[in-house]
Amino acid sequence: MSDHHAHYLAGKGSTGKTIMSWVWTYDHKKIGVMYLVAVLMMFFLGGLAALGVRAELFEPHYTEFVNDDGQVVADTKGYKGAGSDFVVPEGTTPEQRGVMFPNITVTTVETNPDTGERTEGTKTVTGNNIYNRAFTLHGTIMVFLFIIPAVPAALGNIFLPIMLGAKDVAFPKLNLWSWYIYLFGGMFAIFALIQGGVETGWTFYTPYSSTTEWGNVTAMVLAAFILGFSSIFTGMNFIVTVHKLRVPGMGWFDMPLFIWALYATSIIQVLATPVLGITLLMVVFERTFLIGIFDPALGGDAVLFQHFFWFYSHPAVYIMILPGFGIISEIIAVHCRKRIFGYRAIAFSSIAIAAISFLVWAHHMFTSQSPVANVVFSALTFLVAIPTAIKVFNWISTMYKSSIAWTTPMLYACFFLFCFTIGGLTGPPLATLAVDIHLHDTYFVVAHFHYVMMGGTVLAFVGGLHHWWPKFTGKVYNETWATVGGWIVFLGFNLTFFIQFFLGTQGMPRRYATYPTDIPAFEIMHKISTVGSWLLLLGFLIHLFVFLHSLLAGKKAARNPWGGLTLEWETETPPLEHNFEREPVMTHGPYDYDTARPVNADPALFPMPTDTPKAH
Amino acid sequence: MSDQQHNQAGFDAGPLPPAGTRPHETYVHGHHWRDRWEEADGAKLGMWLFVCTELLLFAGFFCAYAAFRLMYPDNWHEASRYYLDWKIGFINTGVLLFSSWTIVMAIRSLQLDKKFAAFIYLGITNACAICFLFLKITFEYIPKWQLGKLPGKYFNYPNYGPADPAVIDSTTLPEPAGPLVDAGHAITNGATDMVASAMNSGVMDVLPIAAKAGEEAHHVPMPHDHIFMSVYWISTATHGLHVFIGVVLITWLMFRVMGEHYGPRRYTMVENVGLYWHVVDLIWIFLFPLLYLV
Amino acid sequence: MSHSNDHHAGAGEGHQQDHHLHVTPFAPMLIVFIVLLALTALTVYTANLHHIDVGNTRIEISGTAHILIALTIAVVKSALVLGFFMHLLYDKAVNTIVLASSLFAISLFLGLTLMDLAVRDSIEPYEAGELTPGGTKQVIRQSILRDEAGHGNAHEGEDHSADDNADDGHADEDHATDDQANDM
Amino acid sequence: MTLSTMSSSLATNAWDALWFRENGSAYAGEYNSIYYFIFWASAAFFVVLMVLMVWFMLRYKRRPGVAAEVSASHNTPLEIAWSVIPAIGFAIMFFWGTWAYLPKAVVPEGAETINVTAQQWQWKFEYPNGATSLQTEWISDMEQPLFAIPAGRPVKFLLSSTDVIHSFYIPEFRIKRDCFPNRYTVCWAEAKEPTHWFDPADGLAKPYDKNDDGKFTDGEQGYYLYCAEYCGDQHSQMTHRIAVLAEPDYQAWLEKQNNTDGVPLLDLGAKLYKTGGCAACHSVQPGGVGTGPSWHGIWGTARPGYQPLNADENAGAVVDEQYIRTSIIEPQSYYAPGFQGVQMSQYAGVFTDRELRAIATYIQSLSDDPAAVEKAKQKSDAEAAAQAASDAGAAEGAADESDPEVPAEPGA
Repeated sequence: MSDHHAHYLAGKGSTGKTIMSWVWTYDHKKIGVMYLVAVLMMFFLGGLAALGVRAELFEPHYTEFVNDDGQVVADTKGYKGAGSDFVVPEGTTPEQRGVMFPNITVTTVETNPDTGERTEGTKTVTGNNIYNRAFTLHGTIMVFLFIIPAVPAALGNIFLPIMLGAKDVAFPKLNLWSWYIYLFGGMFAIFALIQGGVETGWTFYTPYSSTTEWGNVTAMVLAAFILGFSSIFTGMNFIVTVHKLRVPGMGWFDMPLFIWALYATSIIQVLATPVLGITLLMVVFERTFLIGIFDPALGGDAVLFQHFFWFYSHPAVYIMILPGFGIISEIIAVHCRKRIFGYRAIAFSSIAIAAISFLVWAHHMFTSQSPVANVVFSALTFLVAIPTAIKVFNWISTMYKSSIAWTTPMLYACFFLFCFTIGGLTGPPLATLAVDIHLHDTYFVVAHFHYVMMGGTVLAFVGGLHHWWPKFTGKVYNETWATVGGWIVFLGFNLTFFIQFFLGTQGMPRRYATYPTDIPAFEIMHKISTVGSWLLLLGFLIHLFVFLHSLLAGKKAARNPWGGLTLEWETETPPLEHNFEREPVMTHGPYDYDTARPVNADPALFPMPTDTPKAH
Repeated sequence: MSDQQHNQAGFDAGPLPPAGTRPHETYVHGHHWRDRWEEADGAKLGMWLFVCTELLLFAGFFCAYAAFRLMYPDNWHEASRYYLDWKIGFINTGVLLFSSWTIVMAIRSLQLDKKFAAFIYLGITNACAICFLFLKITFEYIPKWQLGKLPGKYFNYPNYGPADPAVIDSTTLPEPAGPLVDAGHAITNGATDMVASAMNSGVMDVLPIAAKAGEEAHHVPMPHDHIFMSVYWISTATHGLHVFIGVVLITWLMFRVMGEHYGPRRYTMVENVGLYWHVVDLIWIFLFPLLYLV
Repeated sequence: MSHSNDHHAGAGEGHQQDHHLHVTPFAPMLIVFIVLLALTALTVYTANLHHIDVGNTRIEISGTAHILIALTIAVVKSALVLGFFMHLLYDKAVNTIVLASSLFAISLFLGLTLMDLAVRDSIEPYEAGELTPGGTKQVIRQSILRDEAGHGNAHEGEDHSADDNADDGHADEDHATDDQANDM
Repeated sequence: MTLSTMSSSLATNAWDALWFRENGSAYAGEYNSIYYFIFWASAAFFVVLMVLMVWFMLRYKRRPGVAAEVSASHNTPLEIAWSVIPAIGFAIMFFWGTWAYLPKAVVPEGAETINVTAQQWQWKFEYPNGATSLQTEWISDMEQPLFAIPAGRPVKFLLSSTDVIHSFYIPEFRIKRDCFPNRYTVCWAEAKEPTHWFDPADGLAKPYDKNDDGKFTDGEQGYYLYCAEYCGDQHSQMTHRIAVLAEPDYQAWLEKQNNTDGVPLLDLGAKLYKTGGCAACHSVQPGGVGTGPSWHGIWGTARPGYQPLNADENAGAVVDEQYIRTSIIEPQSYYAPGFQGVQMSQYAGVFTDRELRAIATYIQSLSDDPAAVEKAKQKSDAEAAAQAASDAGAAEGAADESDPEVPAEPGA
């Protein structure tokens, strides 16, 4: 047994030993930190792909090749072949054309209309499929490598056991396995995406994905399959931890709401992910053995694939957003220093969302399945809106008559409420059959899910990162610059995505590399959106530098900078190797701000309602 | 034991049992668990969650099966009848059920501290698992492979031919060309074409088909037989893979049992492998009638 | 069930954990195993049974009935395995809840997916005969092969497709186009 | 588009651009009402919530030494109220949306049926009289077929696909339906007003000038048909124009498209190249690269190839009429160097005999060998002459037969 009184980040004597203490660690915090670093890297990688996507859409024209005289000699549509002026060297194989950046040097031919004389030059062909790969890269990385593990596997891993007063998760070795599976699957995915690329979109719809010759679809699908195991193991671990390792005296309704949210998330992870696994495995079989189950050309059924896929991937949406709900519950309670309004309603709505999430998947298929099934799924879809609405009302009610600290996490909680409410409220038009028929697979959907996923989960994640940053790194970050970064992210986000709702109502379909030039609204809106994406980049870079600065030059953080009452604030900063010096004793609930004061809190800084006169 | 004691001692392994006892008696539970029974309970709960994931994984196969059964009911009934031999499946069901029972008995033996009996029971379980795989591969997979009863595109429609030579002449059915291995997509799937042509020309409706291979006697090939075989192959192969993993796990358990790592106070791992093994059995309980019988 | 093997338990643990060790009973497990075997045999028997004679009445067993019978027996068998072999009857309820939630998810998955497939043609009927549910390339194949197969049995084939094609005109035009294309 | 025109159109169209596109179909207005109901209800909700949030943020900002007031940690009537009220709103949305949608899922009796075939990356309409569109139009910088539909009566689109899933989407009609290979799906629309008129002079459907009725925004000439389901490389180029024609114009246009007999083989081949889906993959430029090989200069060349069903025959083939016909109907029969494993859609049953010959003739005319080009022209002319003769003979018996001397439509 190692020294229990050392911080978990403390070195182990020599550099080699310290490195090994990370590589072979069973400590949930170290595993969480490794996850955190990985998902942040993935976030920036996926973000770069998104910037590329936005850049391509800045204007509708194809990339043009201009010769020295400024004349357009060719454009990328020539890649298609129709009216092409490209000459591809003899013997260019589909494999060569199937790499991420094809780098096919072609001869461009310009014919002088008067003399018929041909002049030749050389250019490198790019085309739509670069764009297609970029949005697939963005989608797969953001979904499988960033947003699904972001909150549960990173922040959840670090804080779930501490908030329960446990020394570790139930199965520390499995936790490490889960991390290495993630690492392996992630590297596999990056390999597939860079070396050859994938251009099926992250949804891998058959028969396109099962028949396309382009890129490394098989490898990418296998990578997603592997990543699924990581997710399942994390979920299993959390469920058992919550059931078995709560500190004595902590009942189910004494758990912080973050734990409730993670618990609900874990249920979905365990119950839905295996179906994704088998679906992807069948796509691999489809590609290798031509089993024909999902391929209509072989007698199979393409809609069946969509059912299989969305049975996982819709609940996966709640894997992404539920932990975000949990973080917001924590931030609002702590920074408003207020007992959360309707604790049980929030807790139960998490579980309700988890259960209902299994009922609604086919609203992704309103244009592909039978109209009768559409009606059923439309009705079921509205069900999930109710618990979600309840949560928003509860959070805003918690702010009533509270004592709100204007901190970066609280700022992010407000941003979350703003953006997620928009994301939530644009759900009903998509659940309403008559309207969805028009909006399905347009930019309205793109905007909607970015408002939920990015305006919801990512803002909550960044907010949570600021909230817990002092605790798990032991360093203070620069509040001013974090606030500046937050505002830029918020503005950039809304600039990028709000306009896309109107692109969608105007009928701009998703996943288009270009768009008709004669609809002026398209171009203007795309331009605004692209400018917004640059602002987003700036905002996130500011956050990155704030965090790096904090790590390198930040002051040592206090034990309980915000005055939280949950158990993670009672341990050292950063936490000890086994979290607590001695097993914590539950003396108050997680949100008893009107009756309890944090351990060692200064009464002047932490007045109780009982010892101050009425505020107004 | 009060909480106070826990706060002081609970963060370490607790008092160690006397030295010199057998490994399972000196077993120390994980430091983060209250005691080893909690740990065992937790491990079992974790195993049940894993069992759930296994069930949902196979639910994918069952869903595919049910979907196509719904779409092509007669086709699937016929295909099940004529491509699969229920006798092998039946024997294998018995073998798996028996192995399920023996692994239960292995746990019982450990609980009663009968190391050798547990070892024997595990050995029998393992033998059954290997027997299952042997029967499956020797009497199902290999013959099917040879006859071209392969999944999807590689499915070779049986060597059908009408009894009356006059008819076969007039319909000029192409000769079966062996497993279709032409590259590319199956839009020009010759085998399906042949069946389509045969059905279309009315041969199928009128004549009993004399099969050259005895297994398919009197079978009328149908256009979606290859999908049935796809589901058969992928579901039984995935199940077989689980059986194989079971063999590895049980072999490992046998070594551990010989090393006295398990006993009345510690048998969670055996119990969990047992759960896994029962799930393998459970899946087969459904696969067998669905694929082989109905 | 009592036992006496816990004397080596660590301090403070022994008496508290007695109830944890439930020694698997011998006789029930053996009986369950035999019942399982018997049920397997019953499945095979019923699957090969196509009718039952009750007195002079012959009750035919349909394909659906076969599936229902086989699945019912399989459910009984799996309940036995779960309850006895997998110890659910002796364990804490939480394991049963975990199993039940997975069965809930499975039932939704199968139920709603099959619901869609089953009602697929309720509003949007297939162009009968041209395509089968799920579909294969039969239209084109059949028309090609009809020609290739010569005209010996052609009328039968046409009857076959004509039955299916009863509903609309342009479908036949499609076929006509195919035929033209292949007459070259 | 320059910045100045952009900013001017931004000013004039900004408000319009925030809402649904023009109502092109009979039921589009009803769908709009539902959307606007949801939109304004949501907007009101959102504003109330955000005002509360901002007010709380300002009003209850932390003051040193002042604790939060004790207030209720839950309030059952309030919580029930805010669960039930949204639920009622959602119920209204659901019922209204479903009641509007379900009738639109059933095609009305007597609708004009147009077979729509989607393929990578082109749409194809087959009209009841067997015609396909021969009129093309430049969209962005690509030549695409234009499809006409009649105004004022329901049109049923019978959708299918030859390769992967596509989605048939016309924003102005508020219709969207996925197209699957080997399956039919349907959707229908009733276009309200014509967007185009038929010019008998050159036989083309032409857009109304926007000044005529002010219906179109800048540069728009009718409705777009999009593919809304990602289908591969050129997904975004599966954008074709839909022309809504008044009934007489539609009939005249249709007749024009159907009458390919009068079109010389060479012109027909060139048209089919654009409208039949060939252009999606094959270039006609020297060495042009596409998913498939360029057609330029392949006539008469030897191609290594194989036939899967007779694997022994590996002798290869010479590109001639037979080769081309086989390659269209059974694309996997042969391969061109560098294109092994590329999957071409199957075109069996798509083209008539004459159309296949037209394509072969067109390919022949793309040969590098002047003799072959000349031969193609001769073949085309000879066929046209023969047809003219036979039509003339037929015309004696049938006075209403169309003029055999009709030249190829302009725009080929």
